[in-house]
Amino acid sequence: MSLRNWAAAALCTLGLALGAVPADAQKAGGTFVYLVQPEPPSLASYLSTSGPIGLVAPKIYDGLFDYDNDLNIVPALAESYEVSEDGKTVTFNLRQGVTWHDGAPFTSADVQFTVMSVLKEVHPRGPNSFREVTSIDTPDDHTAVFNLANPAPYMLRALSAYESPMVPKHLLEGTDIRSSDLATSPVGTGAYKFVEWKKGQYIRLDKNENYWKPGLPYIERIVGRFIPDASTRTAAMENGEVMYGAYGAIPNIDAVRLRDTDGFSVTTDGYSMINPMALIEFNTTKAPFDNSAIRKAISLAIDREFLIENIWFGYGKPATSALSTNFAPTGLYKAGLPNYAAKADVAGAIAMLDAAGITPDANGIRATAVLDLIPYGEDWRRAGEYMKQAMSEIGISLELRYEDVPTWLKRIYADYDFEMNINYFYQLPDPVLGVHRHYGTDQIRQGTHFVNSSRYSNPTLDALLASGAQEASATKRAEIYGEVQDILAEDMPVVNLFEMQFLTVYNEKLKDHATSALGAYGPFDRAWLDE
Amino acid sequence: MSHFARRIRYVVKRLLQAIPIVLAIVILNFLLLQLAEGDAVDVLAGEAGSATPEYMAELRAKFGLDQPLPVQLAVYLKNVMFFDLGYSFRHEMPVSELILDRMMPTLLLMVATITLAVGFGIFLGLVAAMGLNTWRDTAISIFALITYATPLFWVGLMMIVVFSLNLRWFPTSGMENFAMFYEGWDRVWDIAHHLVLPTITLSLFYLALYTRLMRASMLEQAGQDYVTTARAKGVTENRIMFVHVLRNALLPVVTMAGVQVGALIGGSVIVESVFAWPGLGMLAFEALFSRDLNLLLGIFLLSALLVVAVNLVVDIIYSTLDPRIEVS
Amino acid sequence: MTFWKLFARNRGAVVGLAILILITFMAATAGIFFPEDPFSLAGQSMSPPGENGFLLGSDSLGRDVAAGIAHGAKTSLLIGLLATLVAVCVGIVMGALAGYYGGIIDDLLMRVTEMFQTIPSFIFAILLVAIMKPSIESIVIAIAVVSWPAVARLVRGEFLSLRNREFVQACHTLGMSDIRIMMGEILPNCLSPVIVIGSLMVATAILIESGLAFLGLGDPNIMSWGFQIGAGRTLLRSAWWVCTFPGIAILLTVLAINLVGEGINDALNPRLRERS
Amino acid sequence: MTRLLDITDLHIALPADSQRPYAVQKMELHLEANEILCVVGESGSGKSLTALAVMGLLPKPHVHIAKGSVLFQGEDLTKVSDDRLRQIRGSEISMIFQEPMTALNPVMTIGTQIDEVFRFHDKMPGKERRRRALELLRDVQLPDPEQAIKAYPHELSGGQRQRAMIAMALALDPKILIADEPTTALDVTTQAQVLRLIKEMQAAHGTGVLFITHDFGVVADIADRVAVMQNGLVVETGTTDQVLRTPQHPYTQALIAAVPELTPRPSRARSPEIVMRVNKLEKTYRSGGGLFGGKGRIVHAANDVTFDLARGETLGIVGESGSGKSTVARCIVRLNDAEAGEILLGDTDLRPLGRAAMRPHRSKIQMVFQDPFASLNPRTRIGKIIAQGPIMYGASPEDAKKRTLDLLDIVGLDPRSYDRFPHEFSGGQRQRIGIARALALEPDILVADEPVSALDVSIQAQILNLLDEIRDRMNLSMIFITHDLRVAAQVCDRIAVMQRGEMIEIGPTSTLFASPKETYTRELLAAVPGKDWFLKGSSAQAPAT
Repeated sequence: MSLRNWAAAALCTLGLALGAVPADAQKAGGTFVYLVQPEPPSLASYLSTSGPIGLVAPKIYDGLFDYDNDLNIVPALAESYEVSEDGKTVTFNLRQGVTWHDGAPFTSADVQFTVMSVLKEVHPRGPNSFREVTSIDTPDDHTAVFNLANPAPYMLRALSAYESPMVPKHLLEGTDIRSSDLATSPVGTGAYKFVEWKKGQYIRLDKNENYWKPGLPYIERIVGRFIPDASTRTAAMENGEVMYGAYGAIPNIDAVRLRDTDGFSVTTDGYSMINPMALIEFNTTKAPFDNSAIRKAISLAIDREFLIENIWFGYGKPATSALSTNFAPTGLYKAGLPNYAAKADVAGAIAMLDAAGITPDANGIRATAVLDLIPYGEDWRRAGEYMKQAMSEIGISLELRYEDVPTWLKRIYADYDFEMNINYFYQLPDPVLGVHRHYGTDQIRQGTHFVNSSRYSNPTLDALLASGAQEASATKRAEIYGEVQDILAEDMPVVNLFEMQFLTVYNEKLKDHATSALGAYGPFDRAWLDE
Repeated sequence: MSHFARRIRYVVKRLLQAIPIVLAIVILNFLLLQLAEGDAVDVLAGEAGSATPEYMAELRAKFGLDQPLPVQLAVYLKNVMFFDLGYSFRHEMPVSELILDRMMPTLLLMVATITLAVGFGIFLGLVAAMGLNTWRDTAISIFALITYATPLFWVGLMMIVVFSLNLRWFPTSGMENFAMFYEGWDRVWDIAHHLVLPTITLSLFYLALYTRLMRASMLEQAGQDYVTTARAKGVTENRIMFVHVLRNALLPVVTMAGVQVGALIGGSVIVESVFAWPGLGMLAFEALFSRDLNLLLGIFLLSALLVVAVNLVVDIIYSTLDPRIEVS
Repeated sequence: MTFWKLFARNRGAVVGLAILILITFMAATAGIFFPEDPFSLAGQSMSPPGENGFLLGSDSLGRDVAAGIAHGAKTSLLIGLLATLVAVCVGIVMGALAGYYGGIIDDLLMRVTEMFQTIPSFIFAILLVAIMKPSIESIVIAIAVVSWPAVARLVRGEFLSLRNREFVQACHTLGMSDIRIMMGEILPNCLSPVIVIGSLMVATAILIESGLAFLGLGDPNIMSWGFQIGAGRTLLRSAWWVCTFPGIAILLTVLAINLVGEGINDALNPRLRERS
Repeated sequence: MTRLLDITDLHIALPADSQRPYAVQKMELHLEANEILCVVGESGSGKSLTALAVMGLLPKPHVHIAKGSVLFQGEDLTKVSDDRLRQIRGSEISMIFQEPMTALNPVMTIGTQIDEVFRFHDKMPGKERRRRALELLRDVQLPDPEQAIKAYPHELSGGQRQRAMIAMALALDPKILIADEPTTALDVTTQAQVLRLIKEMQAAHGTGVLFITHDFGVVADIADRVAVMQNGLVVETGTTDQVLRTPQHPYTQALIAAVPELTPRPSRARSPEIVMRVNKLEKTYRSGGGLFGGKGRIVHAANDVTFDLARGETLGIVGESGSGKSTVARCIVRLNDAEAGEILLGDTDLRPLGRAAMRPHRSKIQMVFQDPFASLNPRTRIGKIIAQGPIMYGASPEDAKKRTLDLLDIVGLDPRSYDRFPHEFSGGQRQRIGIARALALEPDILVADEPVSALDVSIQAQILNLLDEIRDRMNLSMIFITHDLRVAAQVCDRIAVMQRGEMIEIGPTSTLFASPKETYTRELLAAVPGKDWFLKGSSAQAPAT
């Protein structure tokens, strides 16, 4: 399918989506209370991709697009778009009559400003998503023309309200964007207007009466509550005090219990844009993990199913490649790679170590190392404890280290003072956005978080990644990424553990909340309460 | 000098005396926090997902974290002198605003807890002392010990399970009903309703202390000579217990209550966490883990002042209870 | 009457001592009854008590809760004892100097003590552990740092009252050195309240350790009751046994130590006032 | 006619693990209206428990009446109900105690505490109660009753407190007043006033007074009849004259013999060798104040104190509490630092010496303390207590032990005491240990601070004799601090009288007693209890030695 055709198909979907009229059953009104965990530092989604910001900000800001659960583009602020033949020009036709919450009109100047001055400058992933954008022309108020240096098909996947929120030029221009008041009192074009943020308690949003989707939203008021303790969050859910919790707000063990309770449901929908992968990073510059054999042996010795079953209570899929199986529909995922065991292959791992000359000493210990644990929750500690036991089977003696967030970040990404680190990464809807940062030599950026801290560097791989980023042909891309996955399975700079499945637990009175690929990071404009 | 003027002078003197302590606390914690790895910028950048070293350097400059340590400290102290607690790095709000916001819930929980623990503790201690070595005494002692020895969070979670989920008497958490946003008296009632479980949980821990203290104090006072005198005067046993002994026995309890206040601000982290109570403890906890230096120092400073103030109040109460103590 | 006779008069204290001996025995013999590493994944996960060969059940990774309690007893008691020891030593030195010399030294040391009492103690403990990174040592230090002021105040009070006692003055008239008077003459006479407060501090230290672990500040490499509770707390609703049994272990220990402390109190000094 | 109070065959049982089964045994005692019966005895004789038994205030259940009856106007108090007892207490029988500070509730005003007596016995309006309370306070000669009624106990002096107690006890005009050592805690001049007050009130109301005391001087001053108790038994009863003049029981005889004479000891020649000179000694105490505080109150504890001490002599320093006599003693042994003046030991001025410089001189001046219970470290063995001094000054452990055993012998203790702990000894024995400790360093000067005031009278005599003996044997000079002129008369060659930090008069004992120059000295002498009786009785009675 050529790019143009693909765009046409997308346009067709746009039309369908627009034609959808709310059914009669939907009821308007009510207050919807949901869990926001932890309390966000700000609501500046244009500055930070922090998870809790994502839970709130997309309800206030809109993106150019939204995406349905199959990752199809759904029009939002952009009614339609066209991609030029050479793929270097993308034209967006903007919706008319949209106003900001303060009453000012939304125009193409806002789009231009947002992408060029905000997202490309201060957004953590913006410089990557929009790196090919050289300028944006605004022939009229409702047309924005993106001029690209090279084709960037992945860019069209990064235009959601969560990933690239459109922000008001008239409130930001001329100010220091990083310390603007907009961070704590946001003004968007979205379905809900910001009303109040009571630190330590809640954020309150009220219905935007002038929302550009006629008749929407149904819900009168949205309140995001902060409850620090996991068990209490579950209790609040059971008690009906909150109706919705995503991104592990309700621990899996409780989610499993609630799944079987009347009135509550659990879904794994709404995370396809995120595509999270649990993994272990190694310091590949230092013994013992400078040897790929030991890394592969570790990958073999891990019982991925045990991890999923006992720590994440059945939610997750054993990793079989450096890419998630979620890339299978686009053909990028390659199956059948070696060195990814679902069940532990201890004998294989030991054989590999023996072959590499990593032999046990008198106490049966082949290597010792410190395993750092990502300080983002108890599950990761359990995983660490499991790793310690599992590794002792193959003669690797681990000591666990659990530090707080700033200490851990500094150790892993600034000081490189680690040997082995449990972590998880979002692979996002395209490998260029979420996977490249892990393996590219250009991604060895000391002091920058969540990039290539393994310091793995392979020129062959770098070349493949570079061509993969620009390749327009799906089949060619699949070939390129197949090769990438072969190399990574052989070198194993990072041991991918399993594809995580985040859970959303909700009260069944809440309807139509999972209409977007973004799930909890979505706008919630069509959600309603059946009370 | 009039009695009132003497009191004022005393209060001023005590506040002056507190200044070096409060400053020392600030400096100590400032230096301690410098030992911690990473800073607020690391956390902010880490949360944001990704940030360039240049951006992080820029942020550090903005927060003044690039200055040499003594300069940072001097600037902070200078600001404190002018009652300026600075800006929270993380919340991008003045620290004083953040703290004041959390002050009410903290005080609410603190006062309710102390009142309940002290009041109930005095009552139980009294009952135990009056029925010395009877089953009542034993039962109260065991009850007090068990409430003390049960880990707080366990009590908290059990309270939620029993009283919120099973009996549906109280909400699980929070300070208000966020679906309703009550106003006026309805709001007061709503907050009181939310206050019940955290208060009971927290005061159960302190209850033991006051019960035992009160019991011991009652027993000690009951053996004093003035009790014999009162008996020799033909005063009834009830009056001896409730008027003569009780008042003297309260003195150590009051002292202890004063000492406890300091512990209570920090000790409520667990309860605040379990019940999502928006208090200073949780704020401090989060500030620590986000290396929000200004905010954390501000909380320490304010809670120190709070302790000083409470101790002052306790001293004044003490002096009205015990005429031997001169407030001067 | 001997100490033991006096102690034995308090029936609760005897029960407490029995429990404490049992727990100590459990800690000492953990390696014999549970030779496996308590972290080892011993079998079926989330087994209720009595099933699949787990006396007290297993946790989400299939670790034996009973083995954890037995091995954890060692850690919890160790943390309690060490933290108390450190706190008592520091408290004695500070309190003795302040109470004995009085004047400016007293003023200075008491201001320092007051300072530590003014800082919200639990938050301060969290801060110290966070800065020093969670490990047994840092937990011990943190607990000791927040506990010593109580000892210092107590010792100071005792020294203040004892330093003017005639037997101390007699030592002065003999020309005895200050150190010798403090350590040899006064200290032995104020040890009984210190022992009482110390015994209670062991209990408090164990509680603080569990509180820290609840907040995720335990040593991840060493089995302790706090660790078990921290690891089991989210399971409370689904597998109550995982954190309830360690909780009961803590409750029993703290209870026993308190009872013993009261017994010691009664035996050493029947009219000792409660202090802290 | 029934007697006011008739105690027959009274047995008071002690707890099972006590030294003796009964605190009081086979007691037969009666009290008539309008008489003062003194119950005399040493500590542990059971006299105070007798008083409590009459009041029904025994610390039950540990101590209880095992047998016998206490008839109050024919009504057996051991059998009546608690309610009836409560009615009687305070209205028919009332009581005053030894230590008025602890016997009064510290957090209640005097007025409230007096008021309680009315409230719980009589129905009368508040105004009337207040009027009566004021009247009472006037009766007991409290200055400014209006103020006193609002005062808290700590705001009154010791004597005033005891007057308030008396007012309270007499509020409802009781038939019996029980006074348990009511003047023991008071200064001698105050004691005389309070005794006079009790006597006057008793006479005015015709009250029967059961007066408990250990002091024969007080007995002589106040009693109509006397009962002597020893180890729970009443060994002798009779009129004051009978008992004091012709004691029948050997114990009574011994007790009376042990009462120190007010007659000064025969004067001895004063050695020309002056071992110590104290010149213009100054010491002030500051109360209050502090880092930020204003100026506190200043008390002159020693003001321009000057005296000298010859070899072999005993200098008594006499005064009431707060006179500064102890301060002077403590400055001399350098337990306190005087601010100005000289303390010349030979040619060395000890006053400005630092700790290190003082050390070589320490052994020259040693001290014996007042409280035999507080002056010995309860956790140190006797041997070590005595020997540690010599060891510190370089004696070998063997020599020190030998010397300790010698000293134990000198002070009259068994050598086996060496390995024992202080609590195994009685008060008198402990005081002997204290003396041995002081002597271990072979001092030139012994400072004894009230060494006998905590002891029973018979023990007192023994210790005084021991001190005398040692002084002669070792050719010591002694500074003897006491509040009791009778004791001072016994042991001192010269006496200095102190008042409010000043040494107002100093001279040979006999001169001072015969012709006191200062009014205060005369007042002190006049206030000695039983003075008249013992002075006139001294001719009839052989000296105690």
